[in-house]
Amino acid sequence: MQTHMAKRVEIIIEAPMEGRLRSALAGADISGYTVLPVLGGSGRSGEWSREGQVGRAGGMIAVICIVHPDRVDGLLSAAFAVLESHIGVVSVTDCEVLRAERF
Amino acid sequence: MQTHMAKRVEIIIEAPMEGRLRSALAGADISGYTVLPVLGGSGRSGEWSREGQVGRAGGMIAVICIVHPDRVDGLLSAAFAVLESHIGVVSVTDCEVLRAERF
Amino acid sequence: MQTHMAKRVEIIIEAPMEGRLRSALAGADISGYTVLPVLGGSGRSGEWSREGQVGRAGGMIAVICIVHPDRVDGLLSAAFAVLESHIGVVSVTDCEVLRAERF
Amino acid sequence: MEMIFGLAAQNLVSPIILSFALGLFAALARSDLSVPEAAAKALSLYLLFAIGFKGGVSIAENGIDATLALSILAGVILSFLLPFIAFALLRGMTRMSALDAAAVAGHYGSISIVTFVAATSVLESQGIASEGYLVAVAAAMEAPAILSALWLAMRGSRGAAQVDGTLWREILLNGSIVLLLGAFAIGWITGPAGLAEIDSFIVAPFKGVLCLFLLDMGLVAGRGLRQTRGALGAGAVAFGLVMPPIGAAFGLAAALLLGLSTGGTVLLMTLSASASYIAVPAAMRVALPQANPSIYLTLSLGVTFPFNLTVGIPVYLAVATLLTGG
Amino acid sequence: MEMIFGLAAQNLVSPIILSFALGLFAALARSDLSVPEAAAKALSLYLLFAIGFKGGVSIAENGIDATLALSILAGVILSFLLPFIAFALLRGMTRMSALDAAAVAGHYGSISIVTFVAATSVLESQGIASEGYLVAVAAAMEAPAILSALWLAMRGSRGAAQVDGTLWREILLNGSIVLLLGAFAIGWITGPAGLAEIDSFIVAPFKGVLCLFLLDMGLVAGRGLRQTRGALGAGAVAFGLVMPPIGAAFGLAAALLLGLSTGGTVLLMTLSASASYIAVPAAMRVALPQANPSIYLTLSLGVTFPFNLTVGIPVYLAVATLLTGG
Amino acid sequence: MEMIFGLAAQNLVSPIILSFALGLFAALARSDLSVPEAAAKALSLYLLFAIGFKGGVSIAENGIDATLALSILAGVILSFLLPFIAFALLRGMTRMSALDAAAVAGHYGSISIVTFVAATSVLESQGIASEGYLVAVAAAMEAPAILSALWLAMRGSRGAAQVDGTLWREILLNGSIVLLLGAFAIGWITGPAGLAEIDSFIVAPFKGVLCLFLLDMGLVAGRGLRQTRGALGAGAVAFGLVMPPIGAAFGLAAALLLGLSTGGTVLLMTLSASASYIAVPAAMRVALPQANPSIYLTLSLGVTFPFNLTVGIPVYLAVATLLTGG
Ligand SMILES: Nc1ncnc2c1ncn2[C@@H]1O[C@H](COP(=O)(O)O)[C@@H](O)[C@H]1O
Ligand SMILES: Nc1ncnc2c1ncn2[C@@H]1O[C@H](COP(=O)(O)O)[C@@H](O)[C@H]1O
Ligand SMILES: Nc1ncnc2c1ncn2[C@@H]1O[C@H](COP(=O)(O)O)[C@@H](O)[C@H]1O
Ligand code: NA
Ligand code: NA
Ligand code: NA
Repeated sequence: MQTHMAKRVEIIIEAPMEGRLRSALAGADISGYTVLPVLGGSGRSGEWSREGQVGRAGGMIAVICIVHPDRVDGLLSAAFAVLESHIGVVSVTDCEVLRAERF
Repeated sequence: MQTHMAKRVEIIIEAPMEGRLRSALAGADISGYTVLPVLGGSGRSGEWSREGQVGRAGGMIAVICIVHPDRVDGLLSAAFAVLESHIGVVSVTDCEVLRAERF
Repeated sequence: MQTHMAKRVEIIIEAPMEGRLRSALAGADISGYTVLPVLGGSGRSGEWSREGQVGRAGGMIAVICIVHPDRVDGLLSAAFAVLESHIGVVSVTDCEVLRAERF
Repeated sequence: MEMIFGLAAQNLVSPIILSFALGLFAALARSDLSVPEAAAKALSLYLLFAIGFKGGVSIAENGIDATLALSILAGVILSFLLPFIAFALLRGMTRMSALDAAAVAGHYGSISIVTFVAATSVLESQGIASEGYLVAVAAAMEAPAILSALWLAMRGSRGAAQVDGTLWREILLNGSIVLLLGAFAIGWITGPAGLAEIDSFIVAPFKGVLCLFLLDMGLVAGRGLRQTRGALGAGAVAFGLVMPPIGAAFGLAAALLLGLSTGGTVLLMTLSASASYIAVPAAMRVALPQANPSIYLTLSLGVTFPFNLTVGIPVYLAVATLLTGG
Repeated sequence: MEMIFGLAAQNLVSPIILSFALGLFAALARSDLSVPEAAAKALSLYLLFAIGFKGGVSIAENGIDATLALSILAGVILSFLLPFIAFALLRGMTRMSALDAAAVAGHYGSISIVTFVAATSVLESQGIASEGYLVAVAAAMEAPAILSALWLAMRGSRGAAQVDGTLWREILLNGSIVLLLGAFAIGWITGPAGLAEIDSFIVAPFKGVLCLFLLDMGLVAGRGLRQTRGALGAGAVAFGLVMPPIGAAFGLAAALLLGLSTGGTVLLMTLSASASYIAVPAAMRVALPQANPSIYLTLSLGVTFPFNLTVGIPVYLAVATLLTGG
Repeated sequence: MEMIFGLAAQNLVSPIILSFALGLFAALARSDLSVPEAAAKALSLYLLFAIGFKGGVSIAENGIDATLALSILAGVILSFLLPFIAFALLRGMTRMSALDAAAVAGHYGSISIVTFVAATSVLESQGIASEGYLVAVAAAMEAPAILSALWLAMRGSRGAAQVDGTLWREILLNGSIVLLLGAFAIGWITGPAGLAEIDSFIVAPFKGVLCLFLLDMGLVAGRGLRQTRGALGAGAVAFGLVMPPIGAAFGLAAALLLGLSTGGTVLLMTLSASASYIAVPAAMRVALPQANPSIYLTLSLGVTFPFNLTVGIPVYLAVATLLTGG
């Protein structure tokens, strides 16, 4: 099938920052993304797990955003402004998509 | 370690379509995939979140399917037939796998 | 923005093996990873779903680990030692990251 | 009239309504208060199980008569019929496309079980009895409206609807129908003895659980209203307020024909007045994917549900009391 | 005989069994009815906490005697022993590989706590008392069978089992053992006064919660049966029906030797007859990854569990009543 | 003195404390026992709703007086003030950076609602009444301490704190404040009649639910202690044990000035002594991302919470009884 080049950006970020990231993406005119739950993890700030947690402080989410290659830079700048002093990871992968008009 | 080329297909699709996608994949002889939960997202049809939802209507899932490069086209056609008039996103990424005989 | 090459390793593994995988990663000096929940899937050992399950036996998790390309081999060996005789899937994708000093 | 206002006022200060209002407020004020999805589903399983079970027990106690079958038949007819009225109104009152109008219409033929539960609990606090089999009528009214909606959609544009056997199975065996009817059957089979075994689970805490569930409904409704701000025109909102009393009037007519008790009349009116927000939306996503979900979800959950909860039920109760001489 | 049928019939129409049947039906009919994973786990935490606590309180009330220690010892021996019998039967009745047979055998030496809970609640409705410490016996029976299974597997093929210290810790400290014994200890320490503080949480709603949990068990069992259709041969199914009474017979012998009460005898029979579906499967996934999980999960949850729930428990009760002159 | 020990001993063997201890033990022993996140959140929603509602009903019953407003004012002042004391102590007792010390200090000015709930339930078993509006005081004490913490942090290093309007909305409208105050309002509006409708949900099972919630708290606290082993120095641990009585002393002074009842005095002491583990940590992650979360979470949940639960509350009760002549 006919596919088109795109970029898959994956942002793993603290749950309490979700709203701010959403706003930043909207500000950069990125309106398509999907939020996945995260169970736990490990990093420089130690191991953690969501099990039994009531507050949002100890937890992260993963945001997946597929965009046209031209828009990656805008997206990364927007995300970086939110992430800068926070823990979290951003990765960008080349991918192909169906229905290019969407991205 | 010895790795082999493969493709990672990620399909984000409405939860009520899960059964149909599973059948379509089975029909295209794709028997290996993993379904991830999705918390929320945003797209042309607006923002949404699963929080507190009882019905399946307002929600999506993510299906990850790692296949041999030769089988991507069959997989995409099968997925596309289900997705066509529905909201959802498909992306394909190059990857490497261990144990090639599985894919 | 300035990005750096890295590898995204995705390991889908049985939930009861999570602790062992975590230890193996720690042993290979991989301290950064994120664990995602999995809802269900299909493979050579049949279809499954977490719905309504009480035990951990019938279920998997997905571990995402972003590493410097030089460290992929160590990571794969460590993961493979745990996975060897178990069901599960490992895939490796090229990606780019911000803040290279972290990986 | 005075009685209606009295009842309405009394209804408005019940913990149930206020819990819904709290959820609505929290969502509109953008509080991060939220009920986890799994907890919301668990609450709804509880409510369906409890209401079905109690309905079945009441049949076991009072026996059945011809009215049961006739009531179910009436429910099915109402569910088939009301979407046509809703569709005509929508086409007249709004600029919705035929497709969207058909999808919305399907919701108003079908029912909202939590509205039904809320009505039951108002009846209970007033000490008004009702026919236990109305639970079965509720279940019977869930699906037929979908058929009407799809017919309306297909009439508008051939090929609009994607209907197959799988869809029918999904509709007829959707979780809430199966649990409601299953619990109804269990209640019927085990009767008062069965109820005695589990009543401290399904009777005593029922209203409290309903409060928490309505808190969640308020949160979801409020979030929906916030996120789809602007998706609904004034015409659509007006439809969401006008359609319930019209539906209730049809329900009333049917109840009078059937000779239901005052309580039963209130419940049939409530069922007819209520709009689905679980079964029909899911079916519409599958069968009419082009129809805009924010329209039908917001109308059903954000406009009609609160209307019935606050104004509708007390009015239906007042009217039914007057006309059945209850 | 008549009594057995009477009891069985009575048992079959309890809300508990019917809830399980409803779940089974819904899953086999491919309804989308489902209990969220988190809700199912919460229900099981509740049941473990409640049953453990009540067991502990009963010890606080009645004191302990030598029989407690002997009963636990008997449970441990049964758990070690039964896998060997199960293994021999499996090798005779089916064409299962030694590895699969060993894995299955481990399940039948261990126990299913919800079967135990169901038996408790049958005893309760019959007004039959039992020794509170059988909760501790249940906990003691969870793990030893795993040892036997691993030994059987390793005898067949060296290196088949992957056993290490971590695994032992996981087995002995698995969540259900810790919660059951922990709640038992809390019940014992706080006694009737402690129970009085929380009985409207752990006693009154208990049976109703059990209904919802069994609904979920029915859904999971039915889905398992559907998805593994064909994985089980007739021989394996026959084993799943024959092994419980054999296990129960051993449990009966032990109970008679120990001089347990009628209720205690029923419970020890039930424990011996039941097959694990939480602790052992998880251990087998880790230690015997090549063994096919659909075989042992389907047998345990799809065949033996429903058998014990519907036929087994009433039969064990009838036999125990006869032989202990209860 | 004797009385204090008597009370403490009695408190220690309550199912509530033992449930917490069980969770702590299970986590430290690395059992896989766990409460799903959704279930833990559901339990906390229940507790907030119930405690808020009951507080509101008590106002409806007893009316309000000037003390209500003064008590809220006192709470706000305590919440503003205590972080300064905590900060000074931390800088003296530990080698924490100013930033970390500010973040920790914010937690100790704010409150832990489950500690408050536990104190309520101890009062209840002793038959000691308290002012219902202390629920509102609890809500009022959640946020002001955050302001003090941010001020302390910014004083240390300009630009350290990231504060904006969104953050203020999040803090003031955080879920637990909204639910607590909302339920309080509902209880107040619907009064004893409202309570009668739902008391078998929010009163009878309350303590049992609290047990399960404390089991979860024990699990989370134990896991935190295990995972951050070494992150806390002896000085920090000492602070976590010394700060609660100091906070309680301030709470006591305020209560005596206000002329609160014995029960009310205990509750205000408990609020002042307790440290936040939900609202403040989330605010700190956003506003002071460089502060180390394992320090403040472990101190609050792993040190101060268990201290208050086991030793603190009985001591506060004994002291309050002495000084208010209750
Ligand atoms: N290399 C990595 N790959 C995937 N996830 C990571 C990685 N590093 C950190 N994370 C995630 O980000 C969280 C915070 O990381 P850190 O700031 O290093 O403590 C971790 O708990 C993980 O969930
Ligand atoms: N570019 C994208 N990247 C990731 N997820 C997307 C994207 N666009 C849409 N989605 C997901 O698909 C859903 C429906 O998209 P849409 O059809 O655009 O409303 C959204 O709510 C997201 O969950
Ligand atoms: N090709 C694949 N792509 C993605 N996930 C897979 C794939 N194959 C297997 N899985 C996952 O791994 C589990 C076990 O696979 P298997 O060992 O083939 O039964 C499946 O249930 C899926 O969740
Ligand atoms: Na209707
Ligand atoms: Na057994
Ligand atoms: Na405090």
